[in-house]
Amino acid sequence: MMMHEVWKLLFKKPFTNKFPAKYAPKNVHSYLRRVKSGKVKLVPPIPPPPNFRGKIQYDIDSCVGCGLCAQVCPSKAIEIVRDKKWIIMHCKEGATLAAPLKIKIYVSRCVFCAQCVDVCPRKCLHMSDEFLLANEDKLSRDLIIPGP
Amino acid sequence: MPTPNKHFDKSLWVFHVNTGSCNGCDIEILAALTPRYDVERFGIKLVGSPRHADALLVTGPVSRDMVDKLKRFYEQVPDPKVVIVIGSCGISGGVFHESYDLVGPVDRIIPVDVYVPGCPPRPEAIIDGVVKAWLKLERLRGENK
Amino acid sequence: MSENYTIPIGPLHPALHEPITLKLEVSGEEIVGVDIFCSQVHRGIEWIGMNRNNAIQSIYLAERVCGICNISHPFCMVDAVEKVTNIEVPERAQYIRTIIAELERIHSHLLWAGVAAHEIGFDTVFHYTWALRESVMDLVEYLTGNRVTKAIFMIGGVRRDISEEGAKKIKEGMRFYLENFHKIEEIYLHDPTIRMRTRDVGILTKKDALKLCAVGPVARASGVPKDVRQDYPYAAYADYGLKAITPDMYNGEVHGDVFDRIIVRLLEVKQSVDIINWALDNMPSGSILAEKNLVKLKIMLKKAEGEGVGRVEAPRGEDIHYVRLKAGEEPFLSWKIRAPTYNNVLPWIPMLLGGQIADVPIVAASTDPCMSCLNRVTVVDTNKKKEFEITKEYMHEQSIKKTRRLMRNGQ
Amino acid sequence: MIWDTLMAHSPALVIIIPLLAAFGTPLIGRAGKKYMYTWILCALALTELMTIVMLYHVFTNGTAIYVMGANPYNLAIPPDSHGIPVRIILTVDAFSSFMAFTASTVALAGGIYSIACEHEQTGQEKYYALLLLMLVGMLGMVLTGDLFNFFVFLEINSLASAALVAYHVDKGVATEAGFKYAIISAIGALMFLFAIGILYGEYDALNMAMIGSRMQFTNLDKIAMALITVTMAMKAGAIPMHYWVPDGYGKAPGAISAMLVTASQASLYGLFRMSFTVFGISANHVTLGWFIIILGVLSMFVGVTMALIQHDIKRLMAYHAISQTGYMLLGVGVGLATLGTAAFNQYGLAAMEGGIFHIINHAMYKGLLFLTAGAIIYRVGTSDLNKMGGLGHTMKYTSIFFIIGALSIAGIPPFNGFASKLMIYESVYQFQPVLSIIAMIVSILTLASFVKVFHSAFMGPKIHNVKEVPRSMLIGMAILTFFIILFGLFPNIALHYLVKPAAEALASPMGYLSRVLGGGP
Amino acid sequence: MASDVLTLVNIVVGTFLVTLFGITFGLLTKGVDRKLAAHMQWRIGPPVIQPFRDVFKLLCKESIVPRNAVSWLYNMAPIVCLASTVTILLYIPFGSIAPILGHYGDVILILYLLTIPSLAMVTGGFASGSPFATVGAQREMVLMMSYEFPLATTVIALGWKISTLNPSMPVFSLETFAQYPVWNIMGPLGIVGAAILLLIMMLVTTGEITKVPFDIAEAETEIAEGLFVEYSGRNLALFYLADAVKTVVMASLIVAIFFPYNLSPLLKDYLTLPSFGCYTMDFLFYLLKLEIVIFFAMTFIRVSVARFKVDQVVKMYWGYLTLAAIIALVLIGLDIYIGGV
Amino acid sequence: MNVSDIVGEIEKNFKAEIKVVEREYGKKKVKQSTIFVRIERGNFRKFVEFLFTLQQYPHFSVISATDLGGEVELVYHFSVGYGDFNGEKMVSLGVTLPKSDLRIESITDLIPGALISEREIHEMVGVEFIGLKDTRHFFLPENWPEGKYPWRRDETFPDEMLNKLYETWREVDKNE
Ligand code: SF4
Ligand code: SF4
Ligand code: SF4
Ligand code: SF4
Ligand code: SF4
Ligand code: SF4
Ligand code: SF4
Ligand code: SF4
Repeated sequence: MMMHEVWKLLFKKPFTNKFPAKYAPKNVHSYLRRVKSGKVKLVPPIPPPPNFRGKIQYDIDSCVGCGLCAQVCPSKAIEIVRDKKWIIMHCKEGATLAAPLKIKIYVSRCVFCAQCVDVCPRKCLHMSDEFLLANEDKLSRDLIIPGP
Repeated sequence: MPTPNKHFDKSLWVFHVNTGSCNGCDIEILAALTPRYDVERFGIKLVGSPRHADALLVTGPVSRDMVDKLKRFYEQVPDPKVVIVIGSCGISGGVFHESYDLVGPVDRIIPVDVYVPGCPPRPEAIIDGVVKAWLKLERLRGENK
Repeated sequence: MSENYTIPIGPLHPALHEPITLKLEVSGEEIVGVDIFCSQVHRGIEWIGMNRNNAIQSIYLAERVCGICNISHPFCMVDAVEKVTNIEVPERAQYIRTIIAELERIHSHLLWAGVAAHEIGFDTVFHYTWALRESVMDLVEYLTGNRVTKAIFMIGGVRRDISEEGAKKIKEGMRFYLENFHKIEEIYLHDPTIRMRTRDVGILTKKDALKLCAVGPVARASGVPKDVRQDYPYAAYADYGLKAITPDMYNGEVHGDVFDRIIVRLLEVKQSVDIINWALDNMPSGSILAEKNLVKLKIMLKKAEGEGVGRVEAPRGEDIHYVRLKAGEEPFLSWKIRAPTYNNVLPWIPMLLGGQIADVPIVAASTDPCMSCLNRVTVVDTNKKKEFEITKEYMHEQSIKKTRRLMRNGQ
Repeated sequence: MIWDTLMAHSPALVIIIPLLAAFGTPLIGRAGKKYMYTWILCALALTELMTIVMLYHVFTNGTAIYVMGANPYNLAIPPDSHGIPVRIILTVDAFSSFMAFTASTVALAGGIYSIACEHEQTGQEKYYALLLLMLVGMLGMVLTGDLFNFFVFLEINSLASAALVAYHVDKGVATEAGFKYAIISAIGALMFLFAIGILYGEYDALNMAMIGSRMQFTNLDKIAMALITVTMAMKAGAIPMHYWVPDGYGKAPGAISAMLVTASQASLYGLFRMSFTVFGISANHVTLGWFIIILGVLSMFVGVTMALIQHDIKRLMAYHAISQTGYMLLGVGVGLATLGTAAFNQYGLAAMEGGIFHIINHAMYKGLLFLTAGAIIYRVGTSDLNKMGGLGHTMKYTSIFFIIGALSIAGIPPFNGFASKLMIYESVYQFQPVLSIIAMIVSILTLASFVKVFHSAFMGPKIHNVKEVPRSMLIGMAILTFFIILFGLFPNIALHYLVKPAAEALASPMGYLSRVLGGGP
Repeated sequence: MASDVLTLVNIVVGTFLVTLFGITFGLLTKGVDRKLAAHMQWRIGPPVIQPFRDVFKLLCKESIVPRNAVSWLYNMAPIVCLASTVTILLYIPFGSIAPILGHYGDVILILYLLTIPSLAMVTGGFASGSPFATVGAQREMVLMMSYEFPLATTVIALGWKISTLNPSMPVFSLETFAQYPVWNIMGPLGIVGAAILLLIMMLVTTGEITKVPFDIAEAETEIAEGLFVEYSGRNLALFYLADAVKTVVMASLIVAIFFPYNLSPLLKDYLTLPSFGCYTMDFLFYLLKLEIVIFFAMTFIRVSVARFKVDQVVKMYWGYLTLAAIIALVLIGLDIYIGGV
Repeated sequence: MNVSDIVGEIEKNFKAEIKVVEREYGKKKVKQSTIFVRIERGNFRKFVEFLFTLQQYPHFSVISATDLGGEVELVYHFSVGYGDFNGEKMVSLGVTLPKSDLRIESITDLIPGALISEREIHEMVGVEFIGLKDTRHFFLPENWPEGKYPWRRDETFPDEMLNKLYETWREVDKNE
């Protein structure tokens, strides 16, 4: 039974998706360089569906620092920080210099639940399609949002 | 530590250690072996003994019971070796960020080369982790011109 | 050199789930005592839940009790919390929950089948089964945004709707499985080797199943028609009117052995396909979430007081969560999770007692626990008063002898 | 000149040297152990040397006759004897000298080995004296041309052996084993004597050649033949007359076990000699041949299966000795069964060569194995395999010797066991393919059994904290190993100088007869 | 004297070339096998040169000697294993190229030589001091013993037939097999017998090179479990190479015994080739035959069945195959008898 | 047997605080019910035995424990009446134990399947089960300190063992 099936499979096209290339290139650095210059093309991964939950995106400007996202995040991936840019605030007491509250997301702690996205009143968080996040450093710039 | 030669990258034999993960990452590792992703294309194969391994794939937030075992596995892998941590909980605890029976994350116990965030990462992301490991190895050998 | 081997095999297999320690007492070949431990993967999830700031976070924690049953746990928890807070779940949400749960069952049973094939060294079947499984993974990913952790549950409903297009995709997927079902059936139920290794191995009698409170396919394979979806219907199962599957539906007899467990699981795959098709056809329209504003939901949860029990039929059996809330406090006052494997571990004792060491791997695998459950089996040899660990290798060795005996008897 | 004399007298010297040495040992022993060791070693070495000289003599000049006390020494039939050979006649053909070489080599190795192995035992003078006597017995058996002398030497050998088996008197079982051996030998001797009586009564002669030439093959002769065959087969340890073997080999000191192997082979020599030379001319070869073949196959198979279930290292090896004897019987048996037909030249002779080659090979590797077993017991103090383990960590050389011995007995190239077995396989199949197949299977079973021993004794965790055995034991083992490798890599040397002449000599009884009865030199 | 030196030089150079060929082609074969197996599992699989990479990688890795191991044996085993495997290759003809040591040995020698690599593996397993390895080693022993009977019968039966045709030939020499191809000399009954024997040899090959379903000693998820569990680095590489060469050896043996045909004699009439060309052509043809044999004896079998357990293996060999071998022997015996009349 | 019958039976036999929670599911609004019973410790065993009169083998799921400050409440989750569509009723049996006397009878002799659950509660909360022979750890490592109970909300909680995994890298973060 299996013999028959196996025989058929031998002549069938493999089910494999050839991401990122069929075989490992000789030198990955030069391969990537060639990819960049457009000489070779990477085979894309199986396309993530719409609404895929990938790396989070943050629109720092529309964030009001309400901290709701940090409250619901199940993995303590979000920290509330003071923005590095000081702004002048106009309040009842007059103008003061203040560092507004913003957030910082550690992607390597995130479990991609998108709860923060749902909760954000300003809709300034999004899940992107990006999921190739491997890194040698868990605190690399790529894995902290917003970048420094 | 003996230096890895250029064939080392293209023939990574991996050994998988579960240190108390939720299985999510583990089944994705397994899935990466199956026809759809087939990491054997890159010479990667899963081996049953740490002595044969070149890379340790570690998942999970390291429970108290597993600390010593993890260390032992690490020592059993002959040099040169690579450690890839898969999944957020192995990187930082993830959802299990605070507990009385967890001693992780993994890099507190053994040195780690590549982190693959995701909960769980897609099999492709695991492949990407391998690519990052290649890049690192090439850099170590000075082949990144 | 005597025949005692100490083979420590750590949790080293890719198909590992929760590790459990088994202590078998053997006299020569025969198992005369079994003892079980479990500490490798204890993460203290319940405690974490009781000390989180709110119930919404705990959904994601529940999801990570297990990567394979990761719909059942949040389903169960959310159900319990809804009972406490008296939130009405919209009908559409109930149907969506059902569909997702059944998709999970398909993926989980196929995963198990593949691992079981791998267990008997049939790697081609393993690859083949998992390749077929990719299709349901794609559906899950399409519906929820991730292949494994679905993160679709929310107290009071679900977070994502199934669109028209989505429904079409699911239907296509289901057609795919119906078409391929006979292949799987052919491989698993008609292969002589598989049959030889599993028939009359690891028998659990109906009485023992009841006494030890076995659940899920293990109980059903022993002829106990017990299925939470039938006995204590929840979500859309209340409308569907499900009938629990027992092996006598397939061939009119119940042995309670490993082979029966294979039958039950395979038939359930087919049943799941039916349920999904039915649910899609009968899906009511309407909202999918009782309370869309999470902030309001949080406030509601903070005010709620009381206790609730959620029960869900996970692929491996009954899953049950007990939740207790106290007004004015966001974290759970109390939370108890009981995963199915928890109850299916004790039945190993009658399955293994009087059996041979050789049967351990396949018996354990047949309850579909997490294979690392077997990670260290300590054998106490009562004759030699010497403790040594047995491992799969040794057990494979033993299983050989057993197979030989079976083959002899079989002719 | 001296050389010629030496050569001419070598047959006598071969026997006389150890005999004198044996009687001298107790005397020298009083002077001190060191002197005694030197004395013994010199004696053994000289004997070995003389056998080599004799070998050369026979190889160049053909069958040698030596009449003790006669003048000229090589006058077999003195003019005054009416054509009947009298006196003690040594008839040394290629087969005899081949056997003598085997025996003295193993004895030399055993002697050297014993120095360290037994040096804590009491009564060593007796031990060595007996050891030398045992050697004398074996040499005498293979060199003599006279039935009665054969009997006498057989007795000398048996008595010395029995005493040596029981040498470790502190172990009661050893005494019992010795006793058993003595009884078996006595019964055998009686039967043999009876057979001699029959033959003497009928042909009025004791000289083998004489009897052979006069052989009528009457019913009485048949009885004599049966008696002799059974006795010899029993002494050689063939199934189903093997009962004494496991105990005898198993309980004796290591070196003695090794020598018992050659002693058995001396009996085997007797069997072949009788079958070919004495009865061979007129008997029905095919029946006799088949009888021996069946004996061989049975020994081969039963021996190895019994060995597989043993837990005592020396008993296990003893069963292998039985099994290996089967190969010799098989080879020579096929030769005998085809003797005189065209098939003989086609493959029968080759089979015989294989069988005979196997004799010396077996003596070497089984000797070596018994010595290694002795070494293990020497260090560990037990012969129970279940109580051993991990010796490979420290006893490196012993384990190498063991591996070589084990591979050789299992017939794995490039060791000598393979060389002779190959000859048997490749000739016997033409006689009956199934026999070859069985022989091949037995050899694999042998391997399995030795792998088990290897695993139990040498592998695994260190259980005993032991050192390597003393050097003299290693030297003893090394001597045998040398021959194993030599004959394994260059079988042609052995074949050309030792085996072929021996096989041809055995296969042509007429040559033997005419040489003795021809009278003159 | 001069000719002696020449022979010696010949042998040395030949050994070197054969070793080189054995290893290269062995690894290539392994690559092809993995590739095809992967395709049969619906995957792409590793590139054909993957085994080379594996070996080079292993060579750069540390060779750990476990504390419990008997180190001298542990380190010696892989060397003996590879060396003995290569040695066997010296006795086997490649196409029309005569074997280097052909005059010094024959099939029976090869059969016995074949046990040495296994023995080396067993020894290495025992020497590693790991219970895993011990179990593996014991299984390997069992395996080795089980296929002995069918193997012995095959060789003896074929030799027997040839010897009845031409008693003066060295019947067990592979060159004789080449001169009297099995299929040409057999009557109809004999052909059936020989076909059975061929099948037996195929299955024995699968076992000899320990592939599924007979890979009990080192279950497939690896070269990993069992025997080699403690081995790493260079030692493991040597075993890996030995395995590769052994594949070539076994397949070559089948080719030499059952398919000793060459192309050049057939084509001689149609085109004239320099002798060098003939050799090359036959050699290439031989490689082709080799690959086909390996595909059926190893790749195809290993993907389409489940791994047997030790007892099933034993039953297979001692039961079914032994029976088949006896039947074949009887058939050939009848053939000889009929032919003789 | 429907819910009201069961409740009636219980009321007849025991002095108990009973609460029935019902919930509707699906378009058909199928009702599913849980009976919460609070009972004195003294009556506990009798109640379990009573369940056996409802069905030969009542299904036992798990014990949950809640630290209420001064006392610990155990809730035993049973269900009876499996096999038919919507035939099953859940009975959750609550017993309150003062922390000064954390003892209750074991039910492993009646329902062997409760073994793991009792052992778990024993190691996590520190309740002593009278008649439970096997009191070794099941989920916690063997070398777990005596008298520390992770599920308690008082001083017996092993604070010193608590690990904040996410904190381990804060320091590194600072260097950035
Ligand atoms: S003061 Fe500014 S920052 Fe604060 S809440 Fe108002 S607008 Fe936002
Ligand atoms: S996606 Fe989830 S885990 Fe990630 S930052 Fe948002 S809430 Fe936290
Ligand atoms: S002082 Fe601060 S809080 Fe107050 S009004 Fe100004 S900015 Fe707002
Ligand atoms: S919830 Fe949205 S607005 Fe509020 S802090 Fe987070 S990102 Fe900013
Ligand atoms: S956005 Fe909403 S929740 Fe946030 S501060 Fe304003 S009112 Fe409050
Ligand atoms: S990272 Fe997420 S999916 Fe992976 S093991 Fe951890 S919790 Fe599970
Ligand atoms: S039983 Fe279910 S919940 Fe438990 S580990 Fe296995 S799959 Fe996960
Ligand atoms: S025995 Fe266990 S570890 Fe080995 S392959 Fe099977 S499931 Fe995996």
